[in-house]
Amino acid sequence: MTAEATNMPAKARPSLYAIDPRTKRRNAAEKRFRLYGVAAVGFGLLALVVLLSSVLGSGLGAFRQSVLTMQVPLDAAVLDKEGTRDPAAIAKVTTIAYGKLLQDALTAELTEKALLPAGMKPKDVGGMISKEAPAQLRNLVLANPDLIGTTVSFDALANGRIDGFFKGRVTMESAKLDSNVSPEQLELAQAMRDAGLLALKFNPGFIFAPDASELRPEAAGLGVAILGSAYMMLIVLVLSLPIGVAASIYLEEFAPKNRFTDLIEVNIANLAAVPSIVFGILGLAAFINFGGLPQSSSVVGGLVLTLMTLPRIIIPARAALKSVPPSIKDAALGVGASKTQTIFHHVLPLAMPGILTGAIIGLAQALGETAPLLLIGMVAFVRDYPAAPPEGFFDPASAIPVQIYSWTQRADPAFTERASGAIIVLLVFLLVMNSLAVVLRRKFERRW
Amino acid sequence: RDQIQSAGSSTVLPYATIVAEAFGENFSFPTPVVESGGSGAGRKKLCEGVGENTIDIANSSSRIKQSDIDTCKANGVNEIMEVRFGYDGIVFASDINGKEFAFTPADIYGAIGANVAKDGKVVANTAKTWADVKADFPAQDILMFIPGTKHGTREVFDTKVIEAGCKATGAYDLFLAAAEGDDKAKEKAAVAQCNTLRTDGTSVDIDGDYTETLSRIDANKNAIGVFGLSFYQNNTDKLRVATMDGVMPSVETIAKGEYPVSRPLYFYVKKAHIGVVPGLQEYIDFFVSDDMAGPNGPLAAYGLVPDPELAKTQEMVKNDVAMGPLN
Amino acid sequence: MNDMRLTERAVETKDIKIAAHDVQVYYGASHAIKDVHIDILDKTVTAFIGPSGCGKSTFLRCLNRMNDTIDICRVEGEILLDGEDIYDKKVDPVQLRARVGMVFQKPNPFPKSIYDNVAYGPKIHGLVKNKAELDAVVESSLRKAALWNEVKDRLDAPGTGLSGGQQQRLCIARAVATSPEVLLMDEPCSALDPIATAQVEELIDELRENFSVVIVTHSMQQAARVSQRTAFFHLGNLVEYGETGQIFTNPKDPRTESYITGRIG
Amino acid sequence: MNDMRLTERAVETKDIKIAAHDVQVYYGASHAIKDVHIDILDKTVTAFIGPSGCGKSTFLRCLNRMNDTIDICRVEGEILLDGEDIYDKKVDPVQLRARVGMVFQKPNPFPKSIYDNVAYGPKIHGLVKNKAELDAVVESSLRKAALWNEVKDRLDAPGTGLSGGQQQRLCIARAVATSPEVLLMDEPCSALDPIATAQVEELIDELRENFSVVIVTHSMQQAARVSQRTAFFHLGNLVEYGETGQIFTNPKDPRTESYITGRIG
Amino acid sequence: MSIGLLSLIVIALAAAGFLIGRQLALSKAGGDIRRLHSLPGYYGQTVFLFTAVPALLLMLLWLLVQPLLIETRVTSMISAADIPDGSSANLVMTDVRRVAEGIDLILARGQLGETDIAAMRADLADVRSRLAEVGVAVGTNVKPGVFEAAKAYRDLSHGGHLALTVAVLALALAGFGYALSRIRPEFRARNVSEGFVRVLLIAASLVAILTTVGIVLSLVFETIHFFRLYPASKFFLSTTWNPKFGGGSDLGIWPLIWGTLYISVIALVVAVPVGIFAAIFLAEYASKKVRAMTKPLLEVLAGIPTIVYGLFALITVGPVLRDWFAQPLGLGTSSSSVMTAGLVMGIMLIPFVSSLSDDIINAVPQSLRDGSYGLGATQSETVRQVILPAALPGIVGAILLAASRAIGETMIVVLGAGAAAKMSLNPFEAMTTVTVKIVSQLTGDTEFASPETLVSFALGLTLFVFTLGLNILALVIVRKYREQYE
Ligand SMILES: Nc1ncnc2c1ncn2[C@@H]1O[C@H](COP(=O)(O)OP(=O)(O)OP(=O)(O)O)[C@@H](O)[C@H]1O
Ligand SMILES: Nc1ncnc2c1ncn2[C@@H]1O[C@H](COP(=O)(O)OP(=O)(O)OP(=O)(O)O)[C@@H](O)[C@H]1O
Ligand SMILES: [Mg+2]
Ligand SMILES: [Mg+2]
Repeated sequence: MTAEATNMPAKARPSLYAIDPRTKRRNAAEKRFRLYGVAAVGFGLLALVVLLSSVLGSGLGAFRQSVLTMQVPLDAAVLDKEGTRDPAAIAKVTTIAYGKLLQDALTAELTEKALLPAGMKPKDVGGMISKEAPAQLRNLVLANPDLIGTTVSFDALANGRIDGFFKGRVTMESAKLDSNVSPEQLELAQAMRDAGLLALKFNPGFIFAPDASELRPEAAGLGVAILGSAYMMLIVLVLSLPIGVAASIYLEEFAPKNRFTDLIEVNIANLAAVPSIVFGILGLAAFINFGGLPQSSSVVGGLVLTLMTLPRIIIPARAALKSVPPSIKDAALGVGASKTQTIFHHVLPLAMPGILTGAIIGLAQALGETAPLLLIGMVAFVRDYPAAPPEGFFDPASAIPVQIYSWTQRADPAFTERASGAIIVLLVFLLVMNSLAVVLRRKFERRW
Repeated sequence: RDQIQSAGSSTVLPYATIVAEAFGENFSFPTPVVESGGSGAGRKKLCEGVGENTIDIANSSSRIKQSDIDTCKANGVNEIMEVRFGYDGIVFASDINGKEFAFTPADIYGAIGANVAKDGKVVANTAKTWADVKADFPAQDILMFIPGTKHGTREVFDTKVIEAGCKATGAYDLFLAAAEGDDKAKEKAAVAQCNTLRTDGTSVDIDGDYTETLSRIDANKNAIGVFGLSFYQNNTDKLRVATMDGVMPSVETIAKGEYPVSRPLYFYVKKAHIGVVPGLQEYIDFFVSDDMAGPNGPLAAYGLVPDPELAKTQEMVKNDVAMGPLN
Repeated sequence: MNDMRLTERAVETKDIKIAAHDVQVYYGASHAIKDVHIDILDKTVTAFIGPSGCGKSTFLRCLNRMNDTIDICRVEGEILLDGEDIYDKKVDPVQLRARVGMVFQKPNPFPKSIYDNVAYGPKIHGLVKNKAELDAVVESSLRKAALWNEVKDRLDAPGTGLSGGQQQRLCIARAVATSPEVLLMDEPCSALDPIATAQVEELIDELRENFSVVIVTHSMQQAARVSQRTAFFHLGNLVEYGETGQIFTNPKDPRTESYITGRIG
Repeated sequence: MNDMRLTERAVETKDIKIAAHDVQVYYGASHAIKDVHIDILDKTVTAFIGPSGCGKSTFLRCLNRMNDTIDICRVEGEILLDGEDIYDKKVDPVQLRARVGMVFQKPNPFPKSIYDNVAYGPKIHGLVKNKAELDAVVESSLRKAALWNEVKDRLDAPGTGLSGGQQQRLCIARAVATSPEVLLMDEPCSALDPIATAQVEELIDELRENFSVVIVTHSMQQAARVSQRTAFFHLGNLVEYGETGQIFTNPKDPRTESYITGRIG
Repeated sequence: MSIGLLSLIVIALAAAGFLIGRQLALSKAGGDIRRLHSLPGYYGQTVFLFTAVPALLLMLLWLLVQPLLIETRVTSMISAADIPDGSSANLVMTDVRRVAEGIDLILARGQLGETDIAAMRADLADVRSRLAEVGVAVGTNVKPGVFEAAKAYRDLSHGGHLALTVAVLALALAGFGYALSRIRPEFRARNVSEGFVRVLLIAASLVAILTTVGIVLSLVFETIHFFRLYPASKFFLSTTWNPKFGGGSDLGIWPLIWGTLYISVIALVVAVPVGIFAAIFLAEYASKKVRAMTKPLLEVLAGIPTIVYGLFALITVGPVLRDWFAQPLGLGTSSSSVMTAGLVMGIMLIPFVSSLSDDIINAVPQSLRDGSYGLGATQSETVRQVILPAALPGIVGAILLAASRAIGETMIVVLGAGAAAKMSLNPFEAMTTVTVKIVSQLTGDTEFASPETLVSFALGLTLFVFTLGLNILALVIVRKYREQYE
């Protein structure tokens, strides 16, 4: 034994201040390693900044909209020919007639203010007003038939191209080539803006209004989609988190380790790799055709997304449960806690950060998912708001990602801006959803 | 269920939404729900059966197929109404700053057909630039974004452009001569040969939609893309359209039948649901009314080529005439 | 050393609290405990001694079925607590562990406050009616474990922030708080200074009045001081078991003798 | 006990290996080490004794800057190793820790094989040229820690599957394998049986020929047996520091005396 | 009583049961908890569970079965004459339900009484307009048969509903009474309630099994259908993927599998190192503040809709890669490529790896770090040699999850990699994945019963089996590694 002591490599005693070459190398490696970490985080953040700035850059415009303010004489001769003020009769007047009314009103007003350029046809003037405006005016009148015969001050959305002009999307040059707008119209719009008849205003309709058709991008909003997404997320959250955590607790803590549980384990891992659209196929077959639930409804969407999210919650939750040191379990079992108590009192709180991370990521994905909704009829044009829950779960609804998806496919470039705006809304939605989880996660985090 | 539900082609989708929106505004019925998801899926959904949780209308950018009708029958959907409400024009366009092109089908085939006729022989297509195809074209690299095979547009592109071009260049006859079997098999083989396109990256299938094609043209300025007329009309400031056989594509030229590449658009109504789903009859009447689908209606304004025989369709819809067997 | 205390103790006849017959423990293929027969008496302190790695902890963990938590561990044979087989299907290990408490070799406080560490057992077993009683239990347990004075001002501090010896005493307090019938202590004083050790030994002596205590220790002196019976393990075998006095003064097995006489600690 | 060994040792004049001046350690607001001055000699075994929670581990951890890893821990004062301030900005704690090794109070083997546990240090410090040398270092380290015989057949088994005492010896072997100049051992024998303890003490004695060893222990006997100098801590203060013989036979401070005389372990 | 109210009553009863059970247990033990087998709360829980669960289960079952029973009863009442041509009994039932609903509404408005309704005859009264008044639209005039059926439907459902209410309440009360009667101090309440929790946990993990069964079932029939139309040998062996609109397609799966693997591998090559390094940085190096900020920020990457990534790939990354790498290297001129899609997908996957691994790394006990630092290891050595191995099982899980996402992604591939199915080694060529083709073939304009559409199902099923194989492989490898250390 003593002989071996002399075998110890006798070392010279270098100064602590002078770092020896090997340590220098190791420190360099350390620095590099750390740098890789910084670079990795930096890369991620950079990507985030690039993506977000492109989204913000093209999407913020959606929250402001050009609005024309005009005086509209509600001509009784047009709106109520018989003069009976019978709602049924008034309802017979279609939006086409209202459109004409608006066009005439604007032309008259512009003529009066001497803004109308010579040679501009009333049709071109009418073309500057959104096609949504007649419907709004009609609803106004139907709600209050007494207005007929009076002149009302009416805020109408401007046509998407006019709006685009003030947001820089449409220019005089592009208007020359554009078959949907003319430079004269743009000049007129500028003149109107100078005269205070037209203004860029915050646009609540973008958040609250329902989708609109291709002809009126300026009126398209996210109201139905936000409700639909909220309903679905409610279902997903309420179902997938408890079920996912319960399943992972069973698999990690209770299940006997045998072939069958191996099967479940592989199976769950595999479910995570199933393309989301296949869950749509499943949803169509199981919930709509077999279960008889209604098409396009948020309940089916929520259920499908729940199934899709489950494995994505179970896998991280299991990893988190596994990482709790056994000594903690021993300690609890040793004072006579039951297994269930041990898990719920000690293991679960310690595993909570990992579980919440899984939930954050799983729900983020569910919130942004479109493909499975394709097959269950939620990728749709829905204009009526779903009712309040629980009945509303069964009404047709859209979802924010669906709205983004369909807006990016539309021909009018104004929808690109709206799609980016919708992405902003989606991200805000996501941040609101996540922030709670993030706060909770920080509360549970500790080292031992 | 109170609202009408329809599903199907994404080409028909914009028209259907425009009508649905107007319908919802002017009638006391709820706004119909219009799903996209493809003509095939739409027709499949239509044929799933009758009842509340099946759809009422399938939008389709191509005519229904016998197999769909069979499925329908098997599931108890015996009567469907076929409604053709207009035409969709298909145009070729490049970036707004790109060169001007005046195509014929033969040029397109000569550019992206896998095998072309050269001096009476079939040779592999090696053209690199458009100048290789036709001398008076600019020497710009050939790059075409064509609709993917999932799209109905591709069918039209294949028959009206590629096959036409194949025949025009004489390649078809050479293929036919080289093919074996009886006449029918020969023809089939020749057509298949015509439809075989280059895979070296000169022709790129687009499985997405026209916005994707537009973005790709944005990223590849010297590419030529295939678009729907309505899409082009909304983006005239970004795209420079090419003529085909010397004709400029427009609603008028297509309606007159001068511009060769177009296709009819349909929707199919489940007759059993008429009278059951509130507003269904009103909706289809409204859809084909002159206010909507007529030459001055919003659909035409958006780019639909109105059906010259619209009056006939209106009559048919009014009387709920179910479609006969496919011819 | 005051070995005299050995003689003081009258060896009364006591009931058998735990009877182990023919116990075999395997870790996977390795045979860690071989054929152990032992009767642990009620109201008695039993010491397990033996070289490191001989299977003391393993056997101790059998007595309250803590080995159930190790996947690869397999226990054979019969262990009776008050005449009832603890490995019987009908037995609820939870109830068993409430009756047979344990202090582990490595201190393992919960990552919670000191108070919550001690209060946990009484809470889940419903030993207290209200907060005041709980406070009292926590205080008395911490006092018994000789930790009260050091932590009374920081009961809300995390148990993991204590020094090694403090953690060990915290774990003792935690085990004592549930007042088990049998207390298994795996080297409870290994990180304790002599004074704290004396206090814990005092506690053990006190517990003996009502309960059984099984203590694993490497200190022969400690075994001699606190235990009435001693079991000597060697390579997984129970070599010798008997009156502490007899084991230390007159061992029957040569292995015991050589272990005892090599005594140093 | 063979306290005679105390007298055997001639107290030579030795270099100061570590000099600590005015060291203060705070955990958040609590003042754990107060004003400690101590000179630790080269080629000497220094024992730290004192009641549990008095700050022995804390001070020990200052000596190789292990306290850096505890967020709330703050160290003030000056600690010189061979005359160089280890808390200097220029000092790389990594290099420091390679020279000042440590065995922790709670055995903490890596979740790796036994072999890899021991080979870890030599590998990262590049102390060996090839596998054969590494094998030799691993074997000799395990032998020194008196673990070789028990584990030689299962060097590939995970270190976490060992018994408590085996884990402790594994950690000792791991620390020895890097052959540090100063070895800090926090209760290295707490979970060891007397024979293993003797072997570790022998190892310490052997190490003393070339290096310094600082050992925290609760066993007065052990301190007396292995150390040449002893420091007594109390409530964060270094109460007394001197020749081991003097401290045990003739303590100057009444606190030391009362601690020593209350000796039991 | 509405279903909601009924469930509320049951739950309220159960809640009361909880309190009473608790109290009862306490009082039976003479107020001394120590004499109880379990904590008093557990006794309360058993009462709660026995009251609520059977009753609610019965209600659920009843609600599922009752409509079926009533439907068959009422359907049998509808004569063939009431079913219009081309319609079906199913559709008529829709009308029946709507009319029944309308009758309820009319009654609710108090316009008519029950007796009026019973006396009302569809052929006499204008039922349609009456219904329209209460806002129920019916497509055509209501036929007498339908109206009678509707009345019967109403009666039956009301009767059924009443019976349901009675049965559910009775069961709840019975459970309530039974559970209370069982309360004795020695009653093992905790075991009962924990057993129940265990059943819940098992049920939760069975959801995953059921999902799989559902997926396989929903794919398998159409897949068989597909193989009837298209030879399986060509599907599995051919190396060309070239669907045609009018039939005569080549549908070999290999180019798609190749593309899937290639793109996924590139995505993982980006995401795994970046993710793991980010995780290490966050867990080991970053200050608390930085970590608290950065981690959620990175997680936003997982929440950005994939269409944004797709456009980013198409408009920004694709051209850059083409102009700076592909063209100078002579590797092609395509702006959409495997590389583009893989790179951008990798970015999306970063948080999958980083956040999940960060949690696992953070859970590695501090004592292991101390052990390593104490030996003079640098932080990076500690991380690489001690912490990563200890955290490995969790990290592998995170990577598998990321890989799964990569395989299942659509939008980024469509826009980034194009739609061309090719088998090439050149990473700067356009390729595509199985998932993309599933989506595009399924949502195309081709007829549904054609192989071109049905191939989606075969692709889905094949991919399912394929990933199953990969997962089993991963499990085996992980097990092998883990055996060494556990
Ligand atoms: N991480 C920590 N956070 C807060 N306080 C701590 C921490 N570690 C130790 N302390 C406190 O500092 C004091 C000194 O602890 P230290 O671990 O140095 O004691 P010790 O002398 O080693 O005791 P023992 O012999 O029990 O191991 C104790 O009061 C302890 O509670
Ligand atoms: N979890 C385990 N897996 C495999 N082998 C184990 C495990 N725990 C202990 N062993 C082995 O079983 C034997 C007995 O271990 P045990 O922990 O019972 O020893 P001990 O007598 O308590 O020793 P010590 O005094 O060192 O704590 C040892 O050889 C040990 O290596
Ligand atoms: Mg032990
Ligand atoms: Mg200590």
